[in-house]
Amino acid sequence: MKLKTLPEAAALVRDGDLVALQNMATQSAPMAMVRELIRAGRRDLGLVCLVGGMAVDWLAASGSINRFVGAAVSMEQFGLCQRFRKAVEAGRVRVEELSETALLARLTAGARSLPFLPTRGLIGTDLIDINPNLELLEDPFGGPPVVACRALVPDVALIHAHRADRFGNVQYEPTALWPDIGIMPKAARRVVVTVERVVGSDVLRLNPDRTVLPGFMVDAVVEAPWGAHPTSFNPCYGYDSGFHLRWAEAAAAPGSATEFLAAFVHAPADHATYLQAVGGAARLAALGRWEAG
Amino acid sequence: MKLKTLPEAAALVRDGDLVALQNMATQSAPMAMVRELIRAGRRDLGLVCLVGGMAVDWLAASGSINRFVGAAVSMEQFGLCQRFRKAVEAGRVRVEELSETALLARLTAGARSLPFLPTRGLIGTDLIDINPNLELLEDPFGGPPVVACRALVPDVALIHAHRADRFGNVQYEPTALWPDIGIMPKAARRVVVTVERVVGSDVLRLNPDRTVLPGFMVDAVVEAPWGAHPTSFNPCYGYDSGFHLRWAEAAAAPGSATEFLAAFVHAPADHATYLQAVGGAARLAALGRWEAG
Amino acid sequence: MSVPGWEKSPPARDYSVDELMVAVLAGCFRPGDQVCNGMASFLPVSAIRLAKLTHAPDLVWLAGAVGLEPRPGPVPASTLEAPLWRNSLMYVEQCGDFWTMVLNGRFLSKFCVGAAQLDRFGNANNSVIGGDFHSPRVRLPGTAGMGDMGSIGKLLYYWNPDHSQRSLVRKVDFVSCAGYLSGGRQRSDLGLEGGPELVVTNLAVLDFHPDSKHMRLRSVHPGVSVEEVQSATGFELLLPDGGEVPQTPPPTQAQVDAIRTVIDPHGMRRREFRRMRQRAAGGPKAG
Amino acid sequence: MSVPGWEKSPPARDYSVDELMVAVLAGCFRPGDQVCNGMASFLPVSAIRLAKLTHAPDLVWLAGAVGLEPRPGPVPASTLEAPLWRNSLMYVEQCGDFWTMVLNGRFLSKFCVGAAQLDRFGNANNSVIGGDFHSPRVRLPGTAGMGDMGSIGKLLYYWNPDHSQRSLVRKVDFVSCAGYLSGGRQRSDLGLEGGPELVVTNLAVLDFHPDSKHMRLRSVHPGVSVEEVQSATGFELLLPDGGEVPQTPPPTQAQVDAIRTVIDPHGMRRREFRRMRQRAAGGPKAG
Repeated sequence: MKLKTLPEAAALVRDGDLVALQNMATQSAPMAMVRELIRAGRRDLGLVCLVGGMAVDWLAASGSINRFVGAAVSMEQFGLCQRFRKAVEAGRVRVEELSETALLARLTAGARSLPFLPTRGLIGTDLIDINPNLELLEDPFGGPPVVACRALVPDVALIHAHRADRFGNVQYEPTALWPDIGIMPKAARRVVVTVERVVGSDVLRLNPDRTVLPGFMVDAVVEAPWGAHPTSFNPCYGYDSGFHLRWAEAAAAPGSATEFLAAFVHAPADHATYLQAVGGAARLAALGRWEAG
Repeated sequence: MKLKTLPEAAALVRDGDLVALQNMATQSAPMAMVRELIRAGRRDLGLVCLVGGMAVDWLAASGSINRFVGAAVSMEQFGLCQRFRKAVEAGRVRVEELSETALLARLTAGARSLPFLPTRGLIGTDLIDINPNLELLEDPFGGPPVVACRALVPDVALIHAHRADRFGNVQYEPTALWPDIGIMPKAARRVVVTVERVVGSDVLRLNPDRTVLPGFMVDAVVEAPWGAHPTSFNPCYGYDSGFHLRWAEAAAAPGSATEFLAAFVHAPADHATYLQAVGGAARLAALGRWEAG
Repeated sequence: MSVPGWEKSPPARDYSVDELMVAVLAGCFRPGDQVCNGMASFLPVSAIRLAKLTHAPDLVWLAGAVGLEPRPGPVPASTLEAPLWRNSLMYVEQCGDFWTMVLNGRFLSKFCVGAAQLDRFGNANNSVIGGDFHSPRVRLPGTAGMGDMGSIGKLLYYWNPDHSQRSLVRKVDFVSCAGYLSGGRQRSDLGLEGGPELVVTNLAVLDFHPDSKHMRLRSVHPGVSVEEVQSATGFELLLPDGGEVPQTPPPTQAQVDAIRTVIDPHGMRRREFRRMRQRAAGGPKAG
Repeated sequence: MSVPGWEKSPPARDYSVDELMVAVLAGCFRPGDQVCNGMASFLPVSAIRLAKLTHAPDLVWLAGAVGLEPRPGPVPASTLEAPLWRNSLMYVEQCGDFWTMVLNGRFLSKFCVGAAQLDRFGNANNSVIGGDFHSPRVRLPGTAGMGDMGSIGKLLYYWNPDHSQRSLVRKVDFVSCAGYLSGGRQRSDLGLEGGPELVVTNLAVLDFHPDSKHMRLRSVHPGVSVEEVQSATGFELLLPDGGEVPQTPPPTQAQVDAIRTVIDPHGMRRREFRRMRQRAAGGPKAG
């Protein structure tokens, strides 16, 4: 029985952990869990993201993180993540910047218990020399050199999905399968999954091709409908454009950012209250029709 | 327009080619295309298979192949492939034997234009020293050594699938996705796909998550219903047990094997005639209910 | 599916520079090419769609790096989110399949890149400006896919809606996307194929000298002088052989109509121009 | 979902050696383990199902290396084809996902291996017998998954329905699956974890001495003498500490009933025994 509440599952993330965080600019972030971690006052976390968005900005604004491993941080149309950017410029967050193939190579090596995997990306850039986890390597067969990317094993992976059973078998609806769901939970030591809906195993058996994670890889399942809000979670709902704009405005200064988090992260007692605070049923219905993007 | 007849598509396989062949003991082999290649008298082919079955045995019996790269050759419950075995023992077919991860590493490196990919499999076995395409490699980060597996780029991949459109977009029903479909067509220079059914693109758009190959990777599509017979093609039909037993018996000696191929490969003028020869509608209906295994 | 009469359409009289840039980028794609797009790539997405509606109907588009050949509506507010890739023929899995396709030397050979800084040898920076890497003056979004695309043999098409000494610099502060490095043969000596082909800005079209790999003015947009381009550039530009700088051909009326009425009626392509005016540094993101 | 009363079931009086072997293999699986099976693996599949029906109901089975936790019917004629893995919770993609799970040191830590030859240090051969690799006397099916499983830290459980000097040899003709190599610390010195745990044959159960890694008799099956086992083995077997060789406990009545009525009513588990009698060489295949 892996069903847990948000606070119970958040206890699987400890101060100092390296956290692989599902995210893609304005998509698919496990935001309910991110809010819970901020409320719980986690400190000194590291993040691993392919492309971090508002989740990264919030965790920077709340002082929860001190390092970031990934390829980019951006909210796409809503601009750069200002609190993250300032934290890096002030030296409070250290960045290990990787190309997408280098990040995937590091995670896949971690998942496959290999010491490294190679890529041909990054050759010629300044990103290799400054990174002790990347080494130029000669091809033993006489071909061109490659960049060896050292195995990365996050302490925990945070994932949002469409449904799971109580044994931790996780299923996705047909939609984009980003690298997060494909590799992060396989590389990480622990896996926490929030889902739109907990279902019986029989529901999963109807579409075994849509199961993306076997239960034995998953440590906790939390039911959190609309759990990716304000990011999108296709096909269920779109990103919340208005909410992103409000954050982008608040994030311009530390004070307004803190007020924003107080209102939307700290004040709501639980996930249901948060959903009320961001607009309740009418707003969610509009997002469900992809009308609020 | 990539729609072709079997003979037209077979012309994409040339004497001497290294052919990546979809197969798994008694499953999913593009047998209609294999028969066409034997009829067309192709010579000096090499095969790349994860686990070769009757297709490999037929191509060995017909003298079409002189080399094999793969992890195993077996018809599972129907025993070893006797004609292949004799051809290897007689020195007519040279084997490069790889573990599954080593074969996948070679093909994935080929598909990704990397000079090699590493595995931790095979360490300690006798398969490394005898193979110039495998090299023990130190980890540049001080971890355990790995086996570098040199990139492999087959000339052509032969695949059987459930459906495709005329542009070469290929779709699978929910079922086991073996490495063949996952990597062989991506590694090979040319790709020939036989399908149970050619459909309009609109049919594919109903289930974009089930498309396994984009049209731009595919050179030819041939409609060949029951095209994997006598191997199984889940969920459409089971393997033909009686036919496998007859072949296993015939394959015990060169003469009877030749007679078998004369009757079932050379004599039928086309694929439809072959289907009549192996039992026609009644037999196929039973296979369609997985009753003849 | 083509725009009727696109081959014979006259030059447009009424067009804006974003439409000209879309038309120039569209001209980079040939029939039979495959192309994907990254985040906030409104100009490239408009250009891909324009090419498909005119000279390259069988150009294969992997929308948002996810959806193969969608039936697209108007360019949406994101070039990565689901509205871009609805009704696709295939959802490409990102962890394995997408990068396998891209890394394979035979597919997806062209990529459009936007970056905060671009230098005279076509190196791009989307990482940091000023200071050192770990205490930068400005932290940019990051290399994302461009750190790969620059090194794995792709042909790079840079777009830049803000041609200025801030974005076109003599030497980038940090190389997060490999162009021609220090120029000449340095890139090819490292075994890298492909490289920067073209730079399409709001003032001009530029390419790279075949030997020195130094950036070169190919054409100036109607109404823009060579001097204006040079003074908005942080290094001295080479001129075409013979010294004569032609004018960038304006888009045709059919192209402009298609952009305005079919492809991007909501004007998403102009977003980056607005954003450019608002900020001192930080550039559009490449996928 | 357990067989009622399995904990207190008495030893069976009527059982065959295949049923005893299934029971011994079943005992190797613990609650919380995950296990997959390869081709022609009727004994392991029966053992996995028996463990799930008795002491290890939450043993996770990846049937045919494809289907997670199917609702299985009687053991079918193939342990790789769809009838084995119908009604699964997940179809595991083979090219990436399956091997990622297996290679990951935390999952699927046990694997059952059948091979034509096994030597005193637990190395297995399923490649070639006699001659050299490229002109062998006998070409065997090939290493398949065992060439990986032996090297990546898995615990190996060998099954052998034909305990003979032909299949249990002093030194394998060819190492296609790494056991303890030349014994002692050689395996661990190469950085390899895991390794052979048990050998379950039609005559006896064997393990490996913790220091020398030489094969050791753990128990002989009821009705079989130590001398019979030794004379059917191509090298001298170590005996347990103290020299006393216990008898393999017979399966319980509940185990035999479950095997005969629920798990394998068609007797697929006896196929390999029949095949063994028919041929001189060539062994069951490991996935």
